[in-house]
Amino acid sequence: MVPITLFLALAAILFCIGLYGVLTRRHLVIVLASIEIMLNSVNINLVAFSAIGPFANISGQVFSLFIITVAAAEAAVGLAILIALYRNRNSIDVIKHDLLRW
Amino acid sequence: MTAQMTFFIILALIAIVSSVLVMALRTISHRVVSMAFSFFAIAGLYFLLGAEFIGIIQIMVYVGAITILFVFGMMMTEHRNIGFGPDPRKIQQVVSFLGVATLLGIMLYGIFSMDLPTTPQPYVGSVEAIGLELYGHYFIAFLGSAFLLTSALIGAVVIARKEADE
Amino acid sequence: MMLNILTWLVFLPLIGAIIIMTIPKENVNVIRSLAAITSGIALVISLVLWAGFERGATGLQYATTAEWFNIGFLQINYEIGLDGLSLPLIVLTTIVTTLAIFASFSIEKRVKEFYLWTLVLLTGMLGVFVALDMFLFFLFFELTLIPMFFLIGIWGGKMKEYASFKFLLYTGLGSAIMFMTFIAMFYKAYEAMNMQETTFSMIRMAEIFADPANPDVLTGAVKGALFLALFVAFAIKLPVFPFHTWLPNAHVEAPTAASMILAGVLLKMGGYGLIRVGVGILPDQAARFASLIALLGVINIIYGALLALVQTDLKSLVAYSSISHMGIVLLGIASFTTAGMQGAIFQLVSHGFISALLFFMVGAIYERTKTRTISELGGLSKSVPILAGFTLAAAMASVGLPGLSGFVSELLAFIGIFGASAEILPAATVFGVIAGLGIILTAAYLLWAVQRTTFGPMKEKFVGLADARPMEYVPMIGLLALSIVIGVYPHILSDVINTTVIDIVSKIGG
Amino acid sequence: MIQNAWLIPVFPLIAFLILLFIGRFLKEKSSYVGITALALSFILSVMVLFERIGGETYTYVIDWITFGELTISMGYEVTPLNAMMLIVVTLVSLVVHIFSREYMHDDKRIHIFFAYLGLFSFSMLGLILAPNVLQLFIFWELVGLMSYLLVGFWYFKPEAAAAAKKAFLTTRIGDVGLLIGLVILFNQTGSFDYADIYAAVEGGMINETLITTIALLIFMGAVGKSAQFPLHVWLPDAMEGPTPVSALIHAATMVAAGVYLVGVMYPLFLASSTAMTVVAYTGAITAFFAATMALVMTDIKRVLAYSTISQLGFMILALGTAGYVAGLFHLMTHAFFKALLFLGAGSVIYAVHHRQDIRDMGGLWGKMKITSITFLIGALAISGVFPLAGFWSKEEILASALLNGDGFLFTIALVTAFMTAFYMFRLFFKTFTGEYRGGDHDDAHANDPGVDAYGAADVAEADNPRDDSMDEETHVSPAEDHDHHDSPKENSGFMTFPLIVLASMAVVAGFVNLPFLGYPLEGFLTEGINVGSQPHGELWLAFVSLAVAGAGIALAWAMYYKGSISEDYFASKAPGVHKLLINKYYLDEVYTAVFVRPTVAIGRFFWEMDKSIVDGIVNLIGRSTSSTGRTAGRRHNGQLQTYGLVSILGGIVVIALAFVLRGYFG
Repeated sequence: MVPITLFLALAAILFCIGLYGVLTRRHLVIVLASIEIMLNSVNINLVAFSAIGPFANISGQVFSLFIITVAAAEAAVGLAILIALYRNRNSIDVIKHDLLRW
Repeated sequence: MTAQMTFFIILALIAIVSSVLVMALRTISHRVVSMAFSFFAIAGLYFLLGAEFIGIIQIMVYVGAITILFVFGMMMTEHRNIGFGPDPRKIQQVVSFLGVATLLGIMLYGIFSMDLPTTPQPYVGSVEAIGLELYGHYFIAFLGSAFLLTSALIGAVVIARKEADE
Repeated sequence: MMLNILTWLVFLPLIGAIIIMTIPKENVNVIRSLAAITSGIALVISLVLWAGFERGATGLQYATTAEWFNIGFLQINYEIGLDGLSLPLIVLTTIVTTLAIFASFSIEKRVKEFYLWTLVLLTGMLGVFVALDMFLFFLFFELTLIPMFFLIGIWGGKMKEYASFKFLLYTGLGSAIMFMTFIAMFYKAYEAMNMQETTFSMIRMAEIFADPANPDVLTGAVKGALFLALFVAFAIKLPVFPFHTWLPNAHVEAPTAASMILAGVLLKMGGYGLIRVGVGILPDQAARFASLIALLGVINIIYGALLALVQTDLKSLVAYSSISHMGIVLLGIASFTTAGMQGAIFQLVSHGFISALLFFMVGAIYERTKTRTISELGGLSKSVPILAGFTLAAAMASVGLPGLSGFVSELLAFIGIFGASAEILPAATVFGVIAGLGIILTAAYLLWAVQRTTFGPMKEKFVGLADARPMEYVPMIGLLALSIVIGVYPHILSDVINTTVIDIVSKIGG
Repeated sequence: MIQNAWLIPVFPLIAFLILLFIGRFLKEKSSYVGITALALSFILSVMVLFERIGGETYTYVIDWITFGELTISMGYEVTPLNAMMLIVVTLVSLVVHIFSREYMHDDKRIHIFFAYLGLFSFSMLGLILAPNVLQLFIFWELVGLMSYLLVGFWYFKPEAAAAAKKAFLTTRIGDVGLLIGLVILFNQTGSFDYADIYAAVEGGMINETLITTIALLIFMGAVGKSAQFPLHVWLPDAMEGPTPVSALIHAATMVAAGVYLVGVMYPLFLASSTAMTVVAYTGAITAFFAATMALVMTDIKRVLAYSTISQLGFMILALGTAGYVAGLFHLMTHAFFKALLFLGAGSVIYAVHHRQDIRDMGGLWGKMKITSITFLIGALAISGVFPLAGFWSKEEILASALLNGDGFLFTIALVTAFMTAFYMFRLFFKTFTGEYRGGDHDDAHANDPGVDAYGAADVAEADNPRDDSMDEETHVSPAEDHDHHDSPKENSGFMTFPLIVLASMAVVAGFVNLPFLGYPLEGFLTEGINVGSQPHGELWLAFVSLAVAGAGIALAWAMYYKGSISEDYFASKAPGVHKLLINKYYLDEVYTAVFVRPTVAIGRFFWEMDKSIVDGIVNLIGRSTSSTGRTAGRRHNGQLQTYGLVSILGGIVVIALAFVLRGYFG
């Protein structure tokens, strides 16, 4: 069997790629996509532990289901906000949305 | 090298490379497609781990629903305009890269220095087991996620629809 | 339930403030008279306390304790009481505030808020002087900051924002240091009692510090650090060089009534705190740092006087004179004799009256001439003889002319400093002689100021100025009369203070 | 009656209060209030004196202040010394009140003037009646205040305002020394009462050095108040005040308080030979220097002022050479004849329309008979001519300087006596003999605005008062052209009656201590106080004294009446000395340069330092806080990703720290 550490390592790599995307990409759609990648990396961890972890049981898979649910909801709302934002501000460039300042 | 290992490496490489491509490609539609590949590869990993149900859900929700959602999002916004011009935030990128790399380093170091035993025979969660758990132990949470989905549905509609008086 | 009379006294102004809050702001005269009545009642109560105070009895009077709140091991009591140290200051507070309210009848801007804040301020000041629980003390101490901040910031002069923020931040810093020190003392006391007892009560704290169950906790270094921190906290309020720079700004910008209260009462809280908390709880440390206190006192006297000598603005001259006079308080405290300690308290009270009067006079002159620059004034004796006469009288009181209260405190402080024991204050004589120079300087700057403002030929632009209004006689005569009464017959004050002072000084055994 | 001695100061106090509150309605009638009060006080004083002669010292005190175990009390006490002083003060004050009624009657603020006089009389009498030295100090300061107010009575004259301030400040320097001395003394004896102090000193409770220190500090007070060198500079300037004030305060009573102080603390001084030496030499030097300056002054009041300083020096000299009675005796006689001289000068000034320069006077002998004769009596008395008052007291001073002092002191005393006679008669001849020079001088030296006070104010206003710096040296005010040049004539009875009273006192006051009668005053004064044996001169000394006085008068006669020696003979012989004297040894300038300017400079330096460094640090802290805030605020650019990055970095740092410090899982 593939050692669990490899799954964890893969999840870490994907998580970091997603994080980097969130922090640097200017296209809001891609920022959202990066968030999805991060959520996925978490799911990999959960499922891996659920299947081949030291205390393998079903809970990890149930949790990953919840996460998928939340991710779906998040994607839906996020994209809705994105569209509303685009309609109001005519841009989906993250840099241009800087109202959140002092 | 076992077949499992081979599959794992292939799938992992696909996931990583396509994730990187999501960041790196220029055309927005290519990026979304690349993202779908990544999701797909991850679904494959679930199969590899014997979690078929999650794998199928992954394909259905992520590859099916969310990717399509992204495509719609992409199409309804600024998809033609590829670049935003030069990025004024070089420092942001560099620092982000360094920070994330550090984080990754720490995590990998931790993961590999940890002596985690791997169950030789993977636990296979049947759909039945998942269903029992979901409707039993996690029933409240399940209901909660139902509410979440409903409100997300309504919320998304409310937010995204054109203002009637505009 | 019949509440303690002190409680009534402290919270009565707050009640007055609440009533004023309900009155529409157009009813200016109603608000004014209500404020005057409220403070007048407080004055009457304080005089009743004065009359009923048992002279010669040790310990606290009118004391009351009630549990306020109790969180686990942290118990904070509503603990108040009176002794010979706080009673004169309470009477001072009510008198000065009442007269300040009279003095501010000419204010037309946002009258309602003005009296609202003044009354809240009164509650805060009275609370400080009666509180015996350190937490309560701190609370009231802070309560005085905000109203004064608004009084300066809204009704002040040209640079009122700067001055009010400087006041708030500077004295707020002092309060923060004080609070942290209180907390540190709390924990040290807790530790010293082997985690058996917690208290914020000053009286209990003093007992613990004097006789801890576990003496190893309260080493000299710890106590010394605590005392120094307390000293800095109160030094900012007093103010002591080099923490004094907020004072001239605040005074120059503050409206007359606020100046009167600021100089008359708020500064006294610093001196009071130093005696009550600093010397009261850590007497041995106070004695240990006596030379430092005396040195700072002398610096205050000389430095304040020298700066006052070269001021061009009449009000900042008076402000620096306050700094100079507060040096006497430090000097008196540092001597650790009954005479010196009494001199310090006398100075607190007497300077309260005198500086309030001086600030009132400066305010009255400014109101008429629209200038406070000394060189622009002159010959006021001719145009406004009564105001000029009172100004001269106030200056003379400030100079320390016998027959007025300033002299008594100076005399006592001098007797104290020259009689200080060599172990506590080795260089007492030197300090005393330098302080003597300060007296000459005081006379110099005040007389010079008087000469340049009221003497000399009358300036044409001051012809036809209106002399004192009937309403202005109230604060002028009131404050001057009090100064004269104390100066002519100080016994009325000393017999109240004496027992407490003996008690304080007796703690400094060695 | 002696129990009611406290009423003596209270009468003038009542007068003061009456005038303070309703004076402005009384106007000119104010004077009668003051005169009545003083008359009552005088009568009471006489009664007290007679009761005291052969009676007991009476003391009454109440608690004044208590601290610790110690109590200071206040009250009053009638001793031989203060019984005598009561008479002197009430009498002089009374006649000055009467004199002022006429002298000041045109001044709009006459009620204020009489109120001040009343308060002054109260303070002075309180000073005398004090049963302890602290109460003395209190009233000591109060008379200083009244001196300040009365010198500055014409406050609109910048000179007067500056002189008042100078007087107060200069005496204040001495007062601080006095206060410190008293405080040290108190800490040694635990009491301010005279009796306790005497007992402590005589019981040897205080060590020698400390006694010397205390005595010298107390003497500082006397130096300031009695205008002794080097603090004498205020007294000549104080002549800016109205002339009756000069007579009362700056000749007869207040300035003598310093001598009185040394008198009441005499046992303390006797216990320290160093202190006595200092006292004697201070007195001698002052007497000499002041006399030299009096030789050249041309302002009639300033001559008298320097003469006063000189005579006070005599008294101090006497006290310093164990002549307790001599000093106090001279204090009494001097009070009468110097008040007489000042009031005489006031009478002259009033008659010649407020001019004070003796060069503008002359020939008044025939025109002002009473004034001239009484002034002559005063001049003879101060010169020490037999049998006037000054003769007896001065003779005793010379005796004590000879017997207990050294040759130097005695020589100086003699020389000064000679100069005294000379400058007094210079003044007399210049003023009263020869031709009247007032009419043909256009530049009359008006210095005493009196009647037309407000006219002078206008002049001063138009003339743009000088920079009122602290060191303001007074000058005669700018020329003022008087319209009325009518010739002077004798004044009314209100002014001549006081002169007659004082002149008769100047004649008879010396008889109270006649050697032929066994020195009755001495017996009276030394009762109940241990001041050692009193020196008495032999007969030849009286002749020497007379001869010296005669020589002085003769020289003045030769120079200023006969004209056989040119008036500026000495001035032309030694122009440098003359210039030095005219400029008062440049002491004012020296003091300004040495004390005043550096103090102000230090003050300015500290102010700059206060603004730049002390406050600068405070402001720097404030500014750096807000600039830190601004800098940090600028980071908040609204870029979500930057925020995210920062928080992630924070998290990474925390993780990394935990990782480095404690390993991966702690």
